Amino acid sequence: MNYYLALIVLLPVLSFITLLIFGKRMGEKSSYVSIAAVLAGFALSIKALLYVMDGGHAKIAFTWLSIGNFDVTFGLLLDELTAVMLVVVTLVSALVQIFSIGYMHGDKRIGWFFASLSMFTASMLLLVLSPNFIQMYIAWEGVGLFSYLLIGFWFEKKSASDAAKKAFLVTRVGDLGFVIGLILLYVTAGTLDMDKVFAMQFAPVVAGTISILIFFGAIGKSAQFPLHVWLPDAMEGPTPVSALIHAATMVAAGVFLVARAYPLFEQSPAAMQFVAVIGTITAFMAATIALTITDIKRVLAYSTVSQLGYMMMGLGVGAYAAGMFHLFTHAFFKALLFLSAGSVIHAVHSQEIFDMGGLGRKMKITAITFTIGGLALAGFPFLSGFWSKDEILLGAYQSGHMAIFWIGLLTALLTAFYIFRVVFIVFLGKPRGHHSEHVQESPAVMSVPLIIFGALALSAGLIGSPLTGNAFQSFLTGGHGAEHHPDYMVMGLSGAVALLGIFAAWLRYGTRLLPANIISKDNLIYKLLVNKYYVDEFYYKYLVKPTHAIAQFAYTFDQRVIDGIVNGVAWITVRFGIGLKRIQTGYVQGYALYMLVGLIILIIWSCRVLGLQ
Amino acid sequence: MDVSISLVIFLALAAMAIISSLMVVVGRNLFNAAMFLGAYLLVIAGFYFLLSAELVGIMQVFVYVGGVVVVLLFGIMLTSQMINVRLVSALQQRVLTLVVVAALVGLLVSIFSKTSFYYISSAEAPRDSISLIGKLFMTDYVLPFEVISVLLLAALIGAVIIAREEGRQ
Amino acid sequence: MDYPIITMIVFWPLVGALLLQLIPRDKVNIIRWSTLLITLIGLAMGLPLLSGFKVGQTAMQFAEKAPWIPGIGISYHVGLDGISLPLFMLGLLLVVVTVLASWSIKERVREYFSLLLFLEVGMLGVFAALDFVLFYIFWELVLIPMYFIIGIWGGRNRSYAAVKFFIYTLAGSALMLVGILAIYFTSGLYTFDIVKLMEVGYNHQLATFVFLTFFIGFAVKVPMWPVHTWLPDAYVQAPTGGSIIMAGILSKMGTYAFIRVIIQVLPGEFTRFAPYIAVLAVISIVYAALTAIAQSDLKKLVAYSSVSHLGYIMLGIAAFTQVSLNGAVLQMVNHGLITGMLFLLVGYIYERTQTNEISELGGLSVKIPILGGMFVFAALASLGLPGLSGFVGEILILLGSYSTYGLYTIIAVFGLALTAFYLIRANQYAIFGVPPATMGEFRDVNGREFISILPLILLIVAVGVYPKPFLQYIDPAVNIVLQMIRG
Amino acid sequence: MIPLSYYLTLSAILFGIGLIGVLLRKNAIAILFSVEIMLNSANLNLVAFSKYITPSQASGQMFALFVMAIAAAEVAVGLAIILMIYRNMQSIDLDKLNIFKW
Repeated sequence: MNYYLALIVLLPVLSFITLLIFGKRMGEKSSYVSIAAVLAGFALSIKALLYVMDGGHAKIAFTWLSIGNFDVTFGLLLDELTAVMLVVVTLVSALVQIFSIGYMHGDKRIGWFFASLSMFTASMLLLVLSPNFIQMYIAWEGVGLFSYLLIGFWFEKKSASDAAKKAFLVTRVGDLGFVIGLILLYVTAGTLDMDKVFAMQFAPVVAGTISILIFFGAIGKSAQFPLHVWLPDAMEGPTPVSALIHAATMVAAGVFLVARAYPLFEQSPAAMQFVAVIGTITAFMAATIALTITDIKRVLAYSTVSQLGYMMMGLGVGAYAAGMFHLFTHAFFKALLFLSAGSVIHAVHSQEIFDMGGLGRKMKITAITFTIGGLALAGFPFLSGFWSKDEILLGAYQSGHMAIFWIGLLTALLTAFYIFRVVFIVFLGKPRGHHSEHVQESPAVMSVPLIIFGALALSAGLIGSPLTGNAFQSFLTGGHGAEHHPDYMVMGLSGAVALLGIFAAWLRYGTRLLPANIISKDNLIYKLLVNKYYVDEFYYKYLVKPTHAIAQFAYTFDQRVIDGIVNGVAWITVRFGIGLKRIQTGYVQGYALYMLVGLIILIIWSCRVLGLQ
Repeated sequence: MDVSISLVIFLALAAMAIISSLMVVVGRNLFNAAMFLGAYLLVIAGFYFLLSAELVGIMQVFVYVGGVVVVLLFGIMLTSQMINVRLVSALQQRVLTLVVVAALVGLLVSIFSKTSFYYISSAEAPRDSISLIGKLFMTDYVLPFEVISVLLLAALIGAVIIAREEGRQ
Repeated sequence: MDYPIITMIVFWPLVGALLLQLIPRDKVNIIRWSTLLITLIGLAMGLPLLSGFKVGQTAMQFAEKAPWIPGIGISYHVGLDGISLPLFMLGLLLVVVTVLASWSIKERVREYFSLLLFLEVGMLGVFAALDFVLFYIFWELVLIPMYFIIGIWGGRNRSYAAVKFFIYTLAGSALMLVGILAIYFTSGLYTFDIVKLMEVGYNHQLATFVFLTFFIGFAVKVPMWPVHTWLPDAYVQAPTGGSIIMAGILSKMGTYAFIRVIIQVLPGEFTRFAPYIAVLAVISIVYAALTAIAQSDLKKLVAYSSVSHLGYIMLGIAAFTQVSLNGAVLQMVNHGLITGMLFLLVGYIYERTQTNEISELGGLSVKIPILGGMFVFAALASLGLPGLSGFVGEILILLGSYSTYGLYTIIAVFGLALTAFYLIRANQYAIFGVPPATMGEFRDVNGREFISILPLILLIVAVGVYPKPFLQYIDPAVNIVLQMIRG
Repeated sequence: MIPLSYYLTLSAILFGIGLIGVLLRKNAIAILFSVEIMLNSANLNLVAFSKYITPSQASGQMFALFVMAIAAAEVAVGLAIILMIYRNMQSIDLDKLNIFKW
């Protein structure tokens, strides 16, 4: 079994190396190498999942580095959580890469695109499989690196390279918390191996600080409240990248981290509370912003931020399995939404929803898949989104976090509203602007993955729903605590909220019944939402600008003061030299006089010394 | 009684020495200065006789008055115009030098007056110093005697080479 | 080892330099290839050192001791241990890389390469010397060729930079000489032998004074915060080869001397002043990172970034825990490789675009994709991207220093963010983005340049992916150093 | 009998006068004159000591003789130098000889 695990990770790495060397020459064909690697990986991860389902665990370990009594062992660890993530990552990565054959067709650096996609998948798999916090951190940054390279894939575009820079730096800030957390963990626990750490019992306050610091890493990577600014800009990257990285896998890494370090988090209720609150704030805030966005990909970006908030909320309120289940389903329908958005953009060559209109008639498959994705996201009853979101709300309800429960419900309503706002604008009504006139359906290679994702979006929810006795949750939590009786009241409520949202959206955008200017442009709340709560401006004004100012001050200080002192010393010595120079008057008898004075002083001094005086 | 006579002679000689040396230092005319230098040297020779150092006195007359003064005269004639040579530098320079020299002389005199020299009573009869000096030259001071001859030779050649007119590259 | 291997390696470049003089001045290519051959032979002679090195042994290995001026107790005593061996090998490697990088030197080529070989003797000597006088001689020996390299082949105001570099470092080492003599006279042993002084330790009431002289002398060389202003000028004005050597190895002489001389000979004083060193180290980190952000000149940016990285190494040393010291020594090697590579690439970019100004660069990866890609790789390694060697060193230093200086480590971690900020910014403006219209066409990396960069990349990845083999050399030596402090 | 201190004071005074001559005269040869004066005052001192302190050995007189020899050599070389300076600079006025000026 260990052999397969190693293979899952190594295959994409091999494809990366081959593409790195031969990528340019292979051009379009390079996609076959990386897709083959990922599909093989998918098959192996299914095998791993089956192996784990009948109770097997696996662990490979080798000492990566040892200093005195501190040794760091790397390796691969397989348990339920990993198995689930393996399947999700490999499947989504495979489908997205198939999709991008069509999407990226004709791009001259397609070799490099597939190389970095496969290496991204490899580091994501490594992250999921790592048994040691340092190895996880290495994979964590590896994932961040390739997201940086892929966002900035079209680096000729200034906005793309800016977005890449922003993404890397913001996640890096988050990672600082993670590093400090690791240092604290090392100092208190003496080791960074996960199984040893989880076996230890820490004082709540220590466990609390460590887990909150580690959670900072998750905030950065999963674009939670304070550090969410980079994800919407990351849409500058190609759509398949957004689908794979910024919907399904990388952003989920933060949630995975919290899930993986759950034993640590559980030891301090304060940390759990913190996670839940941050999750809720992010969910609600992102949902509100999504209402006003006109760029189709950015709407989906904010929706991802909001759904991630949901997952964090789930984990925070103690519904560990529900959070992971939502991650599982979200990966599929969000990837579906992104890819269908991609095929729309591919056809219309614009991302503005108001340039699109009435595409439903011409792009049948994309329209259907997008709607399915929308329904799943909105939590339309009996679809995957509905079950996973319901589980989280149930978790919040049962654990008594009533405030979080009601905000969650409100967010679900907003989610339904903003996604169907996009659906109605883009697919119904008459075509706006010249873009959407001559539009035809995307080629098969792009629509097949859409269909597969559509099927998954429909069915994935069933696994964890009460109908099948919450099989997913019991698998994850090893049986105990999953068989809670289905609470029809919460289920009914969340279903009703979803329908209400869709209906409101239909009223507003579908039928023009409600007048366009219900919310006038200059209304305060509207302005607040359009400017995304001014978070970007705040950061720029109170973080970026002062850093530059301090940097400039430090440089001038360095130039003026310290260099000044150094050059000053040189200047003084020169001055001193010039001063002394004056004595050489050239007046010969003057020298004789100096000698004479010297003589006299000498005589006087010697008299005193010899005591003659 | 004879003490007072030698004192009178001493004072006379001392006065003449001081006057002649002042004239050399202050004299406007270089030639006159040279003449006064010769007079000064003779007075010093007189002192030597007074101090019953006959050989030194004679040597003084021969070497200094005969040799050195004549050579200096040659120097004057070869190098510069005789009369109204600008002698002394600016007032401020002069005052400063006078002050310093006076300080030095005062200092020396005060030291002499303080130190009690160990007198040998003058009663000892002065033996003829010439034969003594001759013996000393050949016994204790033979090395310096040889060295001084080498030195004089070197000075002689050196002076000739330095002041040579033609033949220098 | 029966034959004196270290002496042979150290003085072999000297022989090489003399051989160079036989080649007529205008045969430029022959000179270049023969210098490359000489340095390669030097490297080859160094390899048996690695295989012959007995990992666990505590005493100095390959030691050679011969009376030199017995009257005063000066002996020619050389040897290597776990800390000096990696730096010794780094020196050998970087010189080969520098020779490859100096192909663009056009005028007075023979003098340049003989000075470079002369410099190599000095460098290797410092790491191998175990006698204070010998140590001091090699320490000074390095200054002269470096002065000429900056002064003659440097950039626009090279003479200012060369003079500043020379006098600054000379003043530092003059102080060091005072310290050495103070130890000699007051230690009661009347010997300059470092190993003997190590065993005895030196705790005379003059110890604080001696510590200060050594501290300033080495701080100038590292450089640490207040005495670092010679670095930007010297690194920027020096030719590519000069900057690589200075950044790669000369700064390591300072940090190495900190461990060898200050910790091992003056342990008592070191523990007393360690917090102050840590403070200066942290200031260097943050201060240099901030100044790097304000830079518009790529080479100056790399220079300031190297001051910041050296700050980390000093923090690791000042924390003197087992993990942090290991991290510091490993980071010394990493910094040599990474900053060496950065200067190498900046040099190659300068050779093509004739400018270091970031605003005038831009879009390099469109024009010269391979070189651009490598620069991105080097920048990422420099900001400590996990999986590359920079990260391993930094994480060890941070993990190790926390237990001694909690707050300083946190600040150092924030330093990481600043480092990421200016390096990514440099990447984005210089490498990515749209190439300015004025930029002409350039050839991409040719064979020679690629070979000069390849060893660095391989080593950076090797140390990053699997640091265990490298650390097993360093760990036992660090153990001995720590016993000095605790013992 | 004239006390020794009289001689000493006299020679000190003469020495001072010679010194003034050296320091103030502008003509090189005049300086040589003054140097001669100083030397002789020293000789006087030596001979006086020889008479009063060591009448038996007359070492003072020996000294005086040697000083005279050296003085002669000194004048010779001094004059040669002055002649050369005169030839080069057509003047031996001391103020012009300031090539050492910075």
